[in-house]
Amino acid sequence: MYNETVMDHFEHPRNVGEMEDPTVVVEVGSSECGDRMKLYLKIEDDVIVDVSFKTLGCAAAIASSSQATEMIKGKTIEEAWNLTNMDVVEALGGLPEPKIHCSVIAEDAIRRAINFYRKDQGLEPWK
Amino acid sequence: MYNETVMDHFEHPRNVGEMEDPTVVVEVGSSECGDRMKLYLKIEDDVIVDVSFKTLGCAAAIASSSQATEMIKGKTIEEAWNLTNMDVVEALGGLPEPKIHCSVIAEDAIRRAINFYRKDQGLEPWK
Amino acid sequence: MNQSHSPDVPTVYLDHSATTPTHPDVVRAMLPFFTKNFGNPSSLYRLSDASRAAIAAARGQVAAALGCSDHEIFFTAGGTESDNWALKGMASARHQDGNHIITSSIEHHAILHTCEYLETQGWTVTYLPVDQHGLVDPGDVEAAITPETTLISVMMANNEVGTIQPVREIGAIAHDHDICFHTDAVQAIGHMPIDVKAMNIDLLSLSGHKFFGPKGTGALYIRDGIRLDNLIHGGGQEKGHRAGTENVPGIVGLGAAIERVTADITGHRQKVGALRDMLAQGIAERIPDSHYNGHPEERLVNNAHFSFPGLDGEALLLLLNSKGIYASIGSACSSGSEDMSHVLRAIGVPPAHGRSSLRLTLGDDNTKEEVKYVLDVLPQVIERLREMGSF
Amino acid sequence: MNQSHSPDVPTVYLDHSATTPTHPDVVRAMLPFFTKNFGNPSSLYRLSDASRAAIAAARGQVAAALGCSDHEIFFTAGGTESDNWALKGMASARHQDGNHIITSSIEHHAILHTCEYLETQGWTVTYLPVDQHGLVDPGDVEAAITPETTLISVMMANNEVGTIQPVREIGAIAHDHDICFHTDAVQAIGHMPIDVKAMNIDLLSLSGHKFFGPKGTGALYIRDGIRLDNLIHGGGQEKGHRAGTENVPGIVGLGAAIERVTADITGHRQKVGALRDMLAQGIAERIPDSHYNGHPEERLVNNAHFSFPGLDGEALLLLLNSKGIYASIGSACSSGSEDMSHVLRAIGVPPAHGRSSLRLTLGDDNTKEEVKYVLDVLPQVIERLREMGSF
Ligand SMILES: Cc1ncc(COP(=O)(O)O)c(C=O)c1O
Ligand SMILES: Cc1ncc(COP(=O)(O)O)c(C=O)c1O
Repeated sequence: MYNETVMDHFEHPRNVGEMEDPTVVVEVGSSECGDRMKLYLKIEDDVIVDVSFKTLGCAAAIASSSQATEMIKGKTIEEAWNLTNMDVVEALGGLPEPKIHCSVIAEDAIRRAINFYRKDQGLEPWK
Repeated sequence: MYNETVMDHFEHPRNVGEMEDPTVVVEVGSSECGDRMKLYLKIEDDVIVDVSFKTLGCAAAIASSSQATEMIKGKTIEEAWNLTNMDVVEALGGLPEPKIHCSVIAEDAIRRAINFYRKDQGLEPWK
Repeated sequence: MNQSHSPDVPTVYLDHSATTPTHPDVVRAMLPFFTKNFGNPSSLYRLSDASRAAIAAARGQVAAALGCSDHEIFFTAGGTESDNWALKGMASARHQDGNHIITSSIEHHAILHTCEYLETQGWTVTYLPVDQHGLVDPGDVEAAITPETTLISVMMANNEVGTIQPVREIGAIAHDHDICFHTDAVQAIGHMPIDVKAMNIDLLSLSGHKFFGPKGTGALYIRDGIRLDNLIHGGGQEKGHRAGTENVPGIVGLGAAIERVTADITGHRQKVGALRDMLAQGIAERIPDSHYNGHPEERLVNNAHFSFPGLDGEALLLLLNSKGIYASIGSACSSGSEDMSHVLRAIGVPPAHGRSSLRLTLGDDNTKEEVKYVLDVLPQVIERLREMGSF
Repeated sequence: MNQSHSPDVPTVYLDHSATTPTHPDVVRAMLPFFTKNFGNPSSLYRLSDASRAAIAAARGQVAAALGCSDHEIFFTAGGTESDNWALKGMASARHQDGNHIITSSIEHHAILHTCEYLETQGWTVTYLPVDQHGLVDPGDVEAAITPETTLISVMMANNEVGTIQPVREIGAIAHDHDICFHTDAVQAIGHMPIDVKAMNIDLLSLSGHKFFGPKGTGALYIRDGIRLDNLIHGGGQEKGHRAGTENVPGIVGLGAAIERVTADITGHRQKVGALRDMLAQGIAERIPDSHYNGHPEERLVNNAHFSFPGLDGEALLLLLNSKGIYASIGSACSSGSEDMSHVLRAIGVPPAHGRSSLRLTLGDDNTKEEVKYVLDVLPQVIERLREMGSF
């Protein structure tokens, strides 16, 4: 049902765990299916220098979390903001149709974290 | 579908053919399924000393004809009159339910022949 | 000729329209899915990948044989279920648009009895007549259409006399009137090229065991955009359209069989056509008062159907059986003239011919030698029965 | 433990309620009917004697397993078709007597979706609640009966949590009110003794692939004197009650499988019951915050169903899969809490438990070693997922 890239990210997720001294931490939940994700970002000069996560969710949610964190590591927050869940799905080589929605939680968490950071900096949140 | 006795009578029917000098000949047809049978009897002193038949019909009709002629050969006409199609079916070891009616033609032919004979003798037909 | 029950009697199977043996290659393709790759296709784990992949591959094989897309193929448990689904599912889905169905009077009972059932549920059915060769006149189809007509179902090829219907024309008429067109192609698969798009077919039924596939397998082609109510409700299999755990080995067998039997239809038609012509001509030459039923040209390439007045078809069948020849009768004695096969009645065969009819249907596994054997035996057997029944 | 995909990962199949491999003996029994004894059972000739005899023998095997007469058994293409036939056929046959059906809220979709379909056709359906163990209260059945009730359908054993219903009592209540009683016994065959007469059952569905028989095979028991409309119309097979060329190898396999699996139910219950108890107790001991769902005693002897809050069932399933353990989840993530399995919802499992549930269903082919392996792997996998999902 899942391709090998997805299974690899699911079985060996990257960037899992808590982070000491994060710049920002958010927790998001999907009301649709009860998935939850906690995202830790360390940001220096608007660049995401470190990232980690924890996720309660299905294989698609875990793999998307892992893939998304890989994709924003070392990126500017602007680049990270522009990452959509479909970019993540594409990087994973696709997800089964009914599982696409499970990738939204990572996008959600990243954007929410970036806006927390911007508010902290006294900036307007992006829309 | 048919047992071995039936198949034997069908594949090797007894008493098939025309008869020279029969005492009585009848031809009967079943309106129900279009079977037809011609029966030849040679009767001496009310005893059926010879019998033969021709039948256009299915295996059950042919086997019943064969079996019935065997059963009346050497019998008195009274004995032959009392032979029912179910006696024939029993002697054959049974017929499939939807084929039982195919055995009636032989009983019909025998009774019709006997009454022809009785009329010839100036006797009342039996009922 | 195969080995048979008794050492000196050969076995000549000439009843391919009744059923066919499952081809050894087909059985071989099925076997791993009984014991090894047995996972339920609905299960998420890796064990079931093989089942899912096999079903997808089989769907592709069936689609390729019909000239449609994979997602237009739905697996069923046989031709009868496919026919029932097509008729009841379409009648029900379009009941708001009308309650009239058009079919022919020579369909298989899977169609006719389903139509009769629908009549008890408020539908009206027109059973079109056929000519003496078994052909439906497309003009009759057009004339039978009413504003209430939602479905036309005419078989591709008849199972008794083998007549092939002008399906493409009938389909075009149906589409001109925005009516759904179903065809029962159970007998046609492998014997003629089929292209559902070019032939204007919306729904098509097929059955695995008629083309060296397993019994209890079938498919319904449902053209994209055609909405059909379900016949069998339950789990979400077949994209929610046909419930029930998939018969994985059966589906694999169906796919393997249809690929095999459509691989070289031209070659098949040449080979089996030659055998059939040899058989039919031989019979016409050797057996007096023999009548070839069905259409002289527009007929299944493997079908020969005769009447031999003056005998009973069942008796003929059983004597042939004792000679190792397996064939079929058009109409059983227990039924008699009144119940003569509805097909023979519809083409105007008189009862005396009807009861004496014999259907011989060939397959790729038959040989010239076998046909010669039949041409040897059949005249003797017929003469013997006619002699016994002539007076 | 069997050989598997990669040399160092064993294969432990614990999803027998989803499907079972066809037993090699069963496959062996089926094989001759694909290629050698392939005759259509409806054909008159000798070639078909073997098919006819085989179907008759299989009918006897199924009847013996249920304690009924041979002529009360009708072959279908699976449990889903049997369920559809029982419900639609009975609803239709008795529609003059009433339009009310009683069932439970934890039936398989083959029952529930059929009931929902019947609701669109003018029937009224009562879906009885169950207690926290999944039990239907016979008192509720009695209370739900109206003068319009013509059919009660309650499953013998639940496919998710394994709860066994008081079928005998429910059947008695049905009969007191002259109502027909159907039970879906798809999960029960082989795991408990069944006697349709003693259990007051009028209609019973079963499916071959749940007890080491072939997929795409099933049967419906129809008690003598019960009149059912046909679901599938066409030829005169199954005494005119279920049309379609018989799936002879499948029927043979079904017969062989049910005979095999009912030969020693006591022995099976002892063996599999011990394994299941070892598994359930081991899990309870080793895994904190684990919840055993279903009835503590009145449950299928091979069923263990747990919730492990703090993780997702699908993720658990896939990690187990990578360790060679094949199991099933109670409810898929894509569906989420709203779409949580109707069974878990009906027994009052909270969404967080529902999404983290795992069903382990054993078979005679499982071993103590395998259970030990699962008890080794499962706690690690669960801990890992819980760790990843806890914050
Ligand atoms: C034309 C036609 N339609 C439908 C069927 C039914 O197919 P099955 O018996 O495989 O269900 C048959 C054969 O029996 C057939 O010849
Ligand atoms: C209780 C129950 N009923 C019916 C079915 C349907 O059986 P099948 O999928 O074989 O048609 C199943 C299994 O899928 C089941 O577990």
